Amino acid sequence: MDLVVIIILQVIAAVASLALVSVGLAVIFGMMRVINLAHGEFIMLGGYAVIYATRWGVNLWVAMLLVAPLFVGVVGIVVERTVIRFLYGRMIDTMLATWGLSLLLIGAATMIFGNTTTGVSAPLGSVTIGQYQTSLYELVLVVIVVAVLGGLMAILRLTKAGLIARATMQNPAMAASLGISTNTVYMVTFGAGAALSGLAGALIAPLSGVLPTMGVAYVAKAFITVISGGSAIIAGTLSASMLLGSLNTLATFVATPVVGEITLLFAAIVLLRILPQGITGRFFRRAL
Amino acid sequence: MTPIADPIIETRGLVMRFGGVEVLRGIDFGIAAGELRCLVGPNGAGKSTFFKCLTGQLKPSAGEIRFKNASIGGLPSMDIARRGIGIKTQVPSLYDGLSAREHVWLAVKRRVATVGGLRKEVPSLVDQVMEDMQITPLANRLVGQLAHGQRQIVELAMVTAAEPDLILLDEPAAGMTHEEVERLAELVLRLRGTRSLIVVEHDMQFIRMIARTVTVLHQGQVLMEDDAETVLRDQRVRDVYLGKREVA
Amino acid sequence: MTAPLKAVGWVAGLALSVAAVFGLPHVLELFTLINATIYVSMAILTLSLALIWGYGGILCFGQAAFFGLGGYTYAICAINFGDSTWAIVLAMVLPALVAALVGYFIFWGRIGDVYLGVITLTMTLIFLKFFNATAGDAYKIGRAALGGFNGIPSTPPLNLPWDVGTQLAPEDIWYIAASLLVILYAGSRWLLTTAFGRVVVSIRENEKRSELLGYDVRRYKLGIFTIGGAIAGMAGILFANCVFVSPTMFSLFYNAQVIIWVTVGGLGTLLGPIAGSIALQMIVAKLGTLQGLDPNVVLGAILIVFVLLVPKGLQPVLQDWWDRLREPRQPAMPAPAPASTLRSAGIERPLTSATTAHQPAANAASRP
Amino acid sequence: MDTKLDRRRILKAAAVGTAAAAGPWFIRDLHAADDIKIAGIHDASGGLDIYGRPMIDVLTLAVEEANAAGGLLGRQLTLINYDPQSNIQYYTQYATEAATKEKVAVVLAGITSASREAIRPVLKRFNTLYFYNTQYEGGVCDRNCFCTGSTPAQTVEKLIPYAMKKFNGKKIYVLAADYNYGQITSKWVKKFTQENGGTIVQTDFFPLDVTDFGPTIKKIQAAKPDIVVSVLVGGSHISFYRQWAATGMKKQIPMASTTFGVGNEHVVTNPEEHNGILAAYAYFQEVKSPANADYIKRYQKRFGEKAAPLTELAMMTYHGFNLWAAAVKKAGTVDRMKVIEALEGNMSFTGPGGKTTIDPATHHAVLDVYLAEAQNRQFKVLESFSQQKPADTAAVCDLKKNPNENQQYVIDVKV
Repeated sequence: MDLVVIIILQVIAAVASLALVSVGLAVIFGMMRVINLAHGEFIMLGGYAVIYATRWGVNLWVAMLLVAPLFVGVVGIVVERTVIRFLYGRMIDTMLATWGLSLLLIGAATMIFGNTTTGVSAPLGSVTIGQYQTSLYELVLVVIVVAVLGGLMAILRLTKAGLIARATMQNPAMAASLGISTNTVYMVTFGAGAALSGLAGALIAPLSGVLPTMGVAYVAKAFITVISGGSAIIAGTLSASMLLGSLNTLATFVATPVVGEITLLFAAIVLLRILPQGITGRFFRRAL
Repeated sequence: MTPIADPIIETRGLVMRFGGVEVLRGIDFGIAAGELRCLVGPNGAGKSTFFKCLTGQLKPSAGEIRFKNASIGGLPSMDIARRGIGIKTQVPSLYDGLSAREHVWLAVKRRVATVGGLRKEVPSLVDQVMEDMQITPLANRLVGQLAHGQRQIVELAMVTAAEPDLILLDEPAAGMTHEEVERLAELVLRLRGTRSLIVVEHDMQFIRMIARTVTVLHQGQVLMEDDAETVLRDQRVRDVYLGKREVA
Repeated sequence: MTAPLKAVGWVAGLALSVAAVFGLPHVLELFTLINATIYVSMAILTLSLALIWGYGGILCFGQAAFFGLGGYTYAICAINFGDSTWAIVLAMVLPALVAALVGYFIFWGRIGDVYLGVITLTMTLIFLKFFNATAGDAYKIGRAALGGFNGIPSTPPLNLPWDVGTQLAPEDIWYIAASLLVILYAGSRWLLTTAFGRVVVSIRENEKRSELLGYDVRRYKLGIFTIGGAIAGMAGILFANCVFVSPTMFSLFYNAQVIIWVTVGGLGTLLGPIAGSIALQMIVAKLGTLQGLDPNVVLGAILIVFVLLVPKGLQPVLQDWWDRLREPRQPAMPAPAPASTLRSAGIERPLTSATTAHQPAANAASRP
Repeated sequence: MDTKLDRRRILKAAAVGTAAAAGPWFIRDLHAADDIKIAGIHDASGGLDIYGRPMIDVLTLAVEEANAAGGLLGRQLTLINYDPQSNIQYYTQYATEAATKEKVAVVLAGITSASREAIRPVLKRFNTLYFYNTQYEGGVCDRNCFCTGSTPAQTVEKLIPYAMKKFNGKKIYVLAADYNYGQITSKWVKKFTQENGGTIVQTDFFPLDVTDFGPTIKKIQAAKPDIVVSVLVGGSHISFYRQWAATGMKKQIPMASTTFGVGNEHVVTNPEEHNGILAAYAYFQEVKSPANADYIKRYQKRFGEKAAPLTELAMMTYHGFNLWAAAVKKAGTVDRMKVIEALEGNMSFTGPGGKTTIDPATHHAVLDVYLAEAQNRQFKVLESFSQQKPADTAAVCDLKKNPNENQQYVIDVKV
């Protein structure tokens, strides 16, 4: 019985972490049709932001929830102003440019931080469930992910900024004719997506450590999750994370981590073959 | 509506829905072999959607499409094209990076592959079509560089070069100069008889030049079908058009 | 270009390549020659992507999968048969078969642009993860242990056909690799002039139109994709002969590199990507020798700069310059101020395939 | 084929075209014409640089010291350090370059087994002596190659019984990196566990890029072993130690490792994440001996107080170089066969890591092995075992009988 509970918790944690590492990419893809292949490096920068902020005496939670998203958000805005904005409507070109950016950031991080895994210890200790123990931090992480997705939903649905963003997303030309500066919307959206990636990196740092090349492990997974999810930002990310995350974890439990990974990848291929527009291309089409 | 004895193409109760919106609401339509039919109607009447259903670009939600006595509704575009339907789309659908001659070559090559024929005849057949359509001077120009009217002609040349039994022309005269429109009408009239044609057009002068029978679509349904002069004089048709746009 | 000039160009190109193939071994030291052979094998891989992406319009994020499969098939077969002759054949056939299968899955499923990218990327990642996990004893094919992360270090070199005793020296492998590159380049150029090649290009230009003409676009895409798989497999064989096979052949890095080379060389051209790949490999290797500068920084910067400033890639831009040099503008036009008008004049030129190739993807991706 | 290559090399013009000139990253001291050239190929960048940098530093210092002491056979040494950027492809390229262009007397190179297997055939083909100085899974049998690092029969054999006794446990759960080293070493762990009356509950293998150990930790909890043995490798796997401590499991189940510390894991993690982890190697920086204390002083003087901590990999590179130098002195030449014969005469060297002797039958080393416990970012040496023989490789390889052998045996561990 305990084992069932613990497996369910593990699955939830896996789904949450997959959603966490994907949501930044999903925001940028869903709103702007830009696939940001430097997403993994934004995660990496978030991780380093936490490491350095805590070294300089900032409280860990402040560093994770504030410093890292802000820092990476600013980086995102700079990237949007200097590179991305020249490439709107050229999806493949943006992918290539962000791929270049990804290599550039990996190289730069290696030169600055060195190619050594650094990290911070996970806070909060552990909790006991029957005969099992699990890290309390992992559970808190789930709560944070739920809060982030909920907050994102609330912003898009309830605020004026959200309305403007949704309008621009639906019909950029119309939004522009209504006096909305699509330029600004895109800039802010890219910054927000980057900030979410930074947040993801910050929250992952205590679990996986921080390394200049750490993004590579996440970008492919996030990319696959977002595309499998389809164009709806929150519903897409969530549904794809649930499907792929639970398959991955269950297969890992039953067999090995490699089987888990391969199961995830196969599931994505089959999914895209059946639903070429992703899950929300077919279901939950009205969702965000 | 007059039922046609031996229609080359015929639709019965054709319905096309997008989500909750019904764009085609049960269209019954047919033309005889060798006929030239004009299809008119205001924007949003469903003309282009109708063409897309006929050419397999859209899969109808309900209803039947029969072409040469076979049901073709929902077949892939490629199959329908091989059965003998050619289309010139509303926005010219061309290969901007290829020359005009290559366009015609692609069409002729496909026809030779379907119908059978000697491969080595292809180049001379291509030359002949270029000649017929009076676009030989454009042969080696990249189509992406041509003026709009020239592009329309190249597309028409390509479509006719495939020698389909039924040709669908979606606003062929749009963006053409007066001389070009006349030349176009001449070409269309030459095709009549050997080919069946359905032409969507707003240009009433052009319609007068070419058409006998005109079908009017309105809000996804056939509003009326009669000879050109009757239709153009009809008050309902005028209302329908004036509600949306001026009759050109 | 006029016909005689074109012929002169072909003859000159042929003479130059023959000179390079047979001359280099006499000028270069052995280690440089082996490096050159590696570059050539990667250039062949680049050629395969230049063909399917630049002319077929298929942006495959996993071209290295066929490269890796070719290498592995060669190594496994050569170890088991002892003779490399059939290993070579199989190492071309198997990647082609896998490409055909994947292509069938993709093209008959009507999966386009970015989704196609995801699926091909996922495919390589599966191979990467699989081959990385084959260190155990269970993973032995005949006498060949797959070796997991370590790969198969003892990949046997090529021997003369059906003559196991005569193993080829590095110089001989250079001759094979370099001539193969020349042959494959010429073969690809020829392929594009055939009816098949012209239809493939038409599909890249406007897939819907080709369908409306009655072409089964799926088959043509499958055809070019399969050919690309076979060429990538050949590159894998050569690479296995210069280095050895290991799962890194499937890695994101190799996939990324190939795409970068094609972009830099010029999408929709063949010579550009080949030259681009060789030049960039030399640059990166050179950079590896500099202390304190990470090669990734340079590679990344090159890619960004090219996408932003030279989106057409090197070959089309150089060709523009060359054309302009040879055929100065008509006198009716105001005298051009060379430097500043070059770029804008470049835009006036026909939409080259490099720019148009991007359009279907961009359109398909735009909102419905 | 060899003669053909030689002839070509002589015929070839010295001119190097600009094409494909992948030059090395040189650290050249002096170069007179009669210098003895030697090469090091270790990763100074990329994912493996954490292992490679101390090896490069140690080798550089060793050559500098040898030159300061008058060189070898009256000639100065020139060290060429190549950086293969953690890319296997460059290993073969640089090995070829060192052998054919620079014609070095010896190559000290390689970290992963993959890199060694990339280099070994190249150097064998071009008749260039090769030293591999890394702890590895054992089994290489090649007369041209000397392996001075420790192998499982030397370290795991001590580590497992010690851990079982110390932690008073019989049930062991093994986590291993999914490649040759992990696969083979985990077999040795099983063998020594069973020989000491224990059982292996489960062995899990992890690709080198896995960072999420959540499900595994839950599986371990369900299996309730007495001891966890880690054969995990590389930066990504460090996250296991963090996640293990974060779930509070570290306080409940003790751990021994065949790899912890070699990649400075004990410096990167926190004391609460690593205190008490057992490890056994042929060298720890904390080994107490006058030779070691003196060496560390020289090392830190040359590279600064904050120089990378010395690991077995680095120290065995030092021993490897000195073994070669001693053999050259004994042979009176750098000629490859004469040096090999000198090394096969039970050549030995006593240095900071204790005494290292070449075993002529296997070309592996008889070494002193130390058992230690991680303690506040350092290791506390608990016990030492002198002159351990490479029994694993010796079981499959006898170069005295079969001098023409050339392969890596996968040792068939009877379990």
